[in-house]
Amino acid sequence: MTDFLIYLIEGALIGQVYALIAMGFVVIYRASKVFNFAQGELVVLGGYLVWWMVLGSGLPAWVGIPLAFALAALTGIVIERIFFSRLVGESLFSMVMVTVGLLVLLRGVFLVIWGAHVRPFPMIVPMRPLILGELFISRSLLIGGAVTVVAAVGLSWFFNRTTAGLRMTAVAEDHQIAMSLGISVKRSVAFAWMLGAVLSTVGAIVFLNGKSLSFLASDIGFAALPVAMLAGLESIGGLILAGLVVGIAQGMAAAYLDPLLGGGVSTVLPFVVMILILFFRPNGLFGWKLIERV
Amino acid sequence: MLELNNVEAIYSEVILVLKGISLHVPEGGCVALLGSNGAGKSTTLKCISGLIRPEDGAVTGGNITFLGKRIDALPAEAVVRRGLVHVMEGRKVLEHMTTQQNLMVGGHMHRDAARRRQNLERVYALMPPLANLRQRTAGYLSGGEQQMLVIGRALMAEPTMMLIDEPSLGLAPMLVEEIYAILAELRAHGLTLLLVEQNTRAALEIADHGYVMENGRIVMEGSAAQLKSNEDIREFYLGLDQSGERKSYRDIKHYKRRKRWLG
Amino acid sequence: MKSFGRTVLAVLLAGAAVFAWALPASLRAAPVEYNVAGLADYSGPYADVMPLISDGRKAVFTWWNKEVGAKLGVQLNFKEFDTRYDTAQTASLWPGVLADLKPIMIMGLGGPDVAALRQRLPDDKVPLLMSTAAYGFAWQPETWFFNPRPTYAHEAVAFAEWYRGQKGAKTLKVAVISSEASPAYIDIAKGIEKYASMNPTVEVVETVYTAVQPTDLSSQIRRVVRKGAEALLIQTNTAVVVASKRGLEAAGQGGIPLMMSSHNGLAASGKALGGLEQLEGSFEVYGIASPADTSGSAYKFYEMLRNDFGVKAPWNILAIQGTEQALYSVRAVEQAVKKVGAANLTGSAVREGLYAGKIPSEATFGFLPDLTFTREGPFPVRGLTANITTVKGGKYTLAAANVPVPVVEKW
Amino acid sequence: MTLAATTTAPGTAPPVLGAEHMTLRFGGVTALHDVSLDVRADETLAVIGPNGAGKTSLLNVFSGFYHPQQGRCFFTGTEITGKPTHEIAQMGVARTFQGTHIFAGMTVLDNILVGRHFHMRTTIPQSFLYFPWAHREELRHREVVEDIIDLLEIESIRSALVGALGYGLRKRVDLARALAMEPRVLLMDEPMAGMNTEEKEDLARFILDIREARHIPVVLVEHDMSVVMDLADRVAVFDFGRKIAEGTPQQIQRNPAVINAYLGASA
Amino acid sequence: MAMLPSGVFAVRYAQDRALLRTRPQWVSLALFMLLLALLPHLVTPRLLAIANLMLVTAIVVVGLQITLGYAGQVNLGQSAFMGVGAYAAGVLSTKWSLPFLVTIPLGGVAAALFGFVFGLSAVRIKGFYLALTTIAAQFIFHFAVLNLPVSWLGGSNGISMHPARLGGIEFSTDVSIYYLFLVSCTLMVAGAFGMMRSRTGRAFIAVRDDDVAAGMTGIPVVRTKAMAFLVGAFYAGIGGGLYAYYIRFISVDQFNLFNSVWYLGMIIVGGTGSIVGALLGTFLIRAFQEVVTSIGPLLAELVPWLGGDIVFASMNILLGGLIAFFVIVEPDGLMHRWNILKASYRLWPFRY
Repeated sequence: MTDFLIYLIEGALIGQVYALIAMGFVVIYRASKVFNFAQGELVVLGGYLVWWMVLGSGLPAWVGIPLAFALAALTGIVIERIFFSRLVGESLFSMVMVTVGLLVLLRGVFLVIWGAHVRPFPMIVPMRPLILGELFISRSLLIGGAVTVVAAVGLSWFFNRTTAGLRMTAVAEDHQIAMSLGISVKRSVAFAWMLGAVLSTVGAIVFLNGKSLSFLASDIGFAALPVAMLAGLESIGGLILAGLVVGIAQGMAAAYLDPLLGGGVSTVLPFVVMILILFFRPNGLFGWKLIERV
Repeated sequence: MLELNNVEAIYSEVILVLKGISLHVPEGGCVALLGSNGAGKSTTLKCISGLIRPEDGAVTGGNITFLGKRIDALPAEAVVRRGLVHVMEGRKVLEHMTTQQNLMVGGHMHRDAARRRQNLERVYALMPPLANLRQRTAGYLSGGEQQMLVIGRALMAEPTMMLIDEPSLGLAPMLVEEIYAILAELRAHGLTLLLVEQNTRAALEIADHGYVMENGRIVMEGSAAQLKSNEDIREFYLGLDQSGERKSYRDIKHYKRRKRWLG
Repeated sequence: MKSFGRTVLAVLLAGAAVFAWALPASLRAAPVEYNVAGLADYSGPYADVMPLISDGRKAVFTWWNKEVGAKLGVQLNFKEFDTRYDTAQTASLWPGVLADLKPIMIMGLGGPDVAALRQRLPDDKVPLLMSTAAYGFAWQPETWFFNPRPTYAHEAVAFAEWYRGQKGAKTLKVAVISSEASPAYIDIAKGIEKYASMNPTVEVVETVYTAVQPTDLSSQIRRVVRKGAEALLIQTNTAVVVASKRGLEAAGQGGIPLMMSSHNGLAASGKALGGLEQLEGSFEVYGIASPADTSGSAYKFYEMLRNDFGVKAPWNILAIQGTEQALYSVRAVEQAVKKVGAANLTGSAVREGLYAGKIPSEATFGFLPDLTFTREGPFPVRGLTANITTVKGGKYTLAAANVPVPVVEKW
Repeated sequence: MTLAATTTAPGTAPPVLGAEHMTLRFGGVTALHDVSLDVRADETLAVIGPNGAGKTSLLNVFSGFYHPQQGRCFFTGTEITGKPTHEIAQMGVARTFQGTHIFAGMTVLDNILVGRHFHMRTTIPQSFLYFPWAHREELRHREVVEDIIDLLEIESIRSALVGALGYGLRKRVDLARALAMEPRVLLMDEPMAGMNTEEKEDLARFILDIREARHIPVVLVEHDMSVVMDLADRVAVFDFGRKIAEGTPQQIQRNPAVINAYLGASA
Repeated sequence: MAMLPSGVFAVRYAQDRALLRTRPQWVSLALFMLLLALLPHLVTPRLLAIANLMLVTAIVVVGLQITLGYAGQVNLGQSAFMGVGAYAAGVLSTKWSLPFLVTIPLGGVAAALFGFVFGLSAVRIKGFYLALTTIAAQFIFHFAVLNLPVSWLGGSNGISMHPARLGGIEFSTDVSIYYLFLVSCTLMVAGAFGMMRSRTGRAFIAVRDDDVAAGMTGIPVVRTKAMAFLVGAFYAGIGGGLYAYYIRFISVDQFNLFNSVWYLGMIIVGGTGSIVGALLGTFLIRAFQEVVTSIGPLLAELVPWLGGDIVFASMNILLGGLIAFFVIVEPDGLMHRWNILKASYRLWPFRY
């Protein structure tokens, strides 16, 4: 029973880490309608920046981390400047395809700047588990979960209630309409990438805390994908629930199915769950429904 | 107020759609742009508002001035900030947002929340049906409601001039009246209008001046009264026969008299 | 298209350089020249370590040409090709290499090379010599690819048996941390399981399948610890070592040792953890010289290469891998020359040279144990040993040398 | 007055398309409320009403895009309620669209050929080999298409990309595509919207031709009352999802309920 | 075929439908095919090996073009579909000793069925959501191969194969493989042209441009979308089967998500909705990859102060940059540029 509880809680918390990673992805989609294939690279970018500012330069964490956020935001803007500013008005497909190029390109940039070797990631959050009777709960996961919930609530409010947020929502609806209303799509896309990069850095901190970092860590981008899809690409609040579903399913599979079947059921299960749920709710749990008119 | 001088525009680097358009809209005036489909009316509006560039088009010649300043090189959002809004055809609401969110987005450039509120109330007062639909998802509104919403949304920007494309398209006769009543009221409050419209009758009711476009050129221009009495306009745009009676669609002959513009 | 211009320029420059380099070679007379192709990964997952491996390979060939080849009348020209660690890339490269270079052997780097070439080599008649451990799925008779080491599973159980002996226990309970990211990792786990199923001395409490990227393993680790695992066998990558270590710490079981292999060893994993001392009491095991050993003949040979042949790579496991690979290759060439003469070397001859008899450990300066290749498999099936290295008192030290590799049934 | 009228009085033939007590709801909104309506084989039936009255919903139900919660639809005696759109289309219900629902990436010719899709038999493997069945079939259907191109006077734009055409021409291609299906009833959703008088005249002429030459009954949803009055044999009026009146154009024009709900004072 | 030199008019419908309508077009195609036929005698073995890989890739990418460019269904599982074809061909030839003339088409069929299953999800799922469910195909393929009993698909052991054989010919040399691939590729490309200009292709485009209107024009939308996946996956399967006979050793890691991304890149560079574009994209990206592989080590040798790792890492930057560059400068792909060129050529000397 205790085991079951631990698996449940831990699965739920890991799901929130996925949700946090997926959030960087949804934010970019939600403010620019661009589906970012290079999300995993953004997380790695955040990871390297944190490493660089904290371990690399030897700054204390409370100085280094804000600096890393600032650099991430800057990189987001640079990405928009170089890759997207000229594409405003082109088909959305083109913009999405640029992110495919970005995926390969960023990888190369990381290799040039930081090399390919695996390096330690600083321990920003204490690793020591929280012990409640027989329950062991990872403190870093717990903090990560809290961060995820706070970020989700905050961003939901931002996108639905504030003028700036509504502006971006309008861009996500339709670039042309947004432009006709005097909204700068470029600026919105730039902000999206800025926010996406910063969120990915937060995700990197929670995800990589005390572990290791190399350019290959970008796999997390695809691992977090089912969470984003389940929530619905437009829904930030929905990520929490989707994270719970995916995390718990995966946790249970890792605990009970993997040893039984002798294989990595837990790695495919999120995708299977995703397809099954999408079949009944084709826009995820909370995504925008397609309004078809004839 | 708005001046187009010999404007040329192309799409996809090769297709020339506007071949030297010149027109003039006086302050507080209402000008109608008439012409058949594909004549380049919508493109003209897009050239003015800057929305042509995102469609792989470009203004390649001539100049456009608004309030005495060149605007043909400005990005679309800068044009809006100068007080010139473009209401596109096809009732382009932001589908997944509520009525109120749509309106709030329209007034996004005003930092002052109180002012936005005030504008919002003004729009609701002008178009009472919208007030009852505040929390409805815009994509599910009816055609007439959506047309009101896009006009209301444009008003939230506090424009001095509005370009409006086919406001009566696909609307029931009563709604056409309603929409034109709203436009007339806006005019009365001093809003300058440039109107693209197929419904020539309705357009010439409200406009004081009109231009007729064919094949990317302006082929005729005149005051509303002049246009209304022009024989070609009467036949081809108002559907009247020589005696001023409405022709029946049943009586159309299978050979046709073609337009002969002298412009 | 500025980059294209630069590319063209680079190609032209390169061509000129190759020409200039080839010209004096053709003017020289004496030794018979043969080519050796090196498969490398300069733009894939092993790009960071490639220069270190390559350094060892190149230096050995230069040394050998001067010291041994000159006497035998043979010169081996070594040339590298980038495969990006990708099967399709190797496949598209190889026909060109074969035609242009007509190599008598290939220095391979990893699994994709074997995958791409294993069916071709018997036709092309060129042996592929690896530096890595072998895999169960490639354990077939009459191969054209060769590993100087047994399989990873062999090396792991050699450690398990040794560690059991150290503890004086009857049975050692281990957990295998594997992954489905690569079929190779599954193969390793299967080999260890096979050994455990036939020998009561080693028990696998569970094989954990996980991602090979940073991930949270605490619940899995806690589970295997509760099942009584006394050591964790990890031959995937450093990220998993780090995650497992953190998992052990979270479970309050920092004392349970990890066992790693050459490609994710103590040094690399220590770096990834942020300090070698964190791996106190953990082990790495492989059938080649240990970098912890700086007194043996291998280190002396390395110093000689560094002093006289311009090796820049530091004394580490990667330099050892490159050196080891080249060393047993040149010894195979020597045995082939003995058989067919300096003028008649071919790929087949080199392969026969490998089979010709024992390559004693001294011949490879202790980089490798005694190697006796037979036609039973791609690696010497019998008589291999492994070295076990550990961290003791924060220092990287040799724990045991020449531990016998037990017999593992094919799986 | 019309040629059709001189032979037999319109609206006396048996119904081809019909709805019986049909109710359609979306969430809380009732788009159609207990609607019964017949379309006869020899008439042009106009459907008018304010925006949101359920006219387009009616067409959508007829073409199978929406499925009513209650009531049934019939086409030539067969029940079609709940059938998928393509099956209903293949039975002979063709339609044109409000706005442009046209295949922008194809030429005019290919767009119209799409209308021939279900009349063609070439399978995927046959088209993979292309020769000679596929080729012959293509040519056979090409002739049918050319007739329609002649009828609608779009010869000159035959091989133009539809995406590059103006609105009026696109609507004509839309009609051509519907005709290529050789329909037994044609549903037209606001064909005149966005057209000027001249274009409307052209289209009206085509509709009359279609009625006369091809004897296809037409259901016309339209806001332009002069078009409705001139072309329709019968008019049905909708408001808030209900059919509030039905009759000849003249009757409808005088109906006070219709004037109130739809036409407004000036009409 | 809308763009023709002026002065060329079709007199008969058959003529109007022909793909090539002028003598120069015929002559250039004939010359091109002749060049391809003589290629093994003109180029080095390395270039021939590259050509072999290009031909296989071209089949796979043309398949993706059908699914993505014509039917508008983004597919990120093309590499997995290729893997299914390879495994099917491998199992059939090793376990059942079937000749390759049978195993390759059956490999295509197996992949087509696998693709069809994912295509069926198009019943409910649309747009990006659909695109991303195809990523799942990649994971499920990987999982299935590794976790099904080893005796079925070889599991982690992979499958070793014998060379393809036809009568007395054994396709084990690069030259013989080249001709096998050239014939297969020509057939598949010709087939793609055939399909895309008949009712099948029109249905695909109709569903892409407007699926609602397509349905009301009598096209079964769901079935057409699923068919688009089926046809595209069939191409991938054929490519996979040929690839299997080329490498003669199949393992699951040869068919990874990254390859799917590269195939997508090839479509982007060449342009969507054009078979020639798919071929062009395949050629360019593959050629660029090979150039990078070839000059990388040389550059590292020649410019030692740059440091090898930097040279090689920057190759990734170049490759990624190439895709991004093409999208930014030519969002509709190279074929679009070509069409614009042709259009302006027709108008010459007038600009418009």
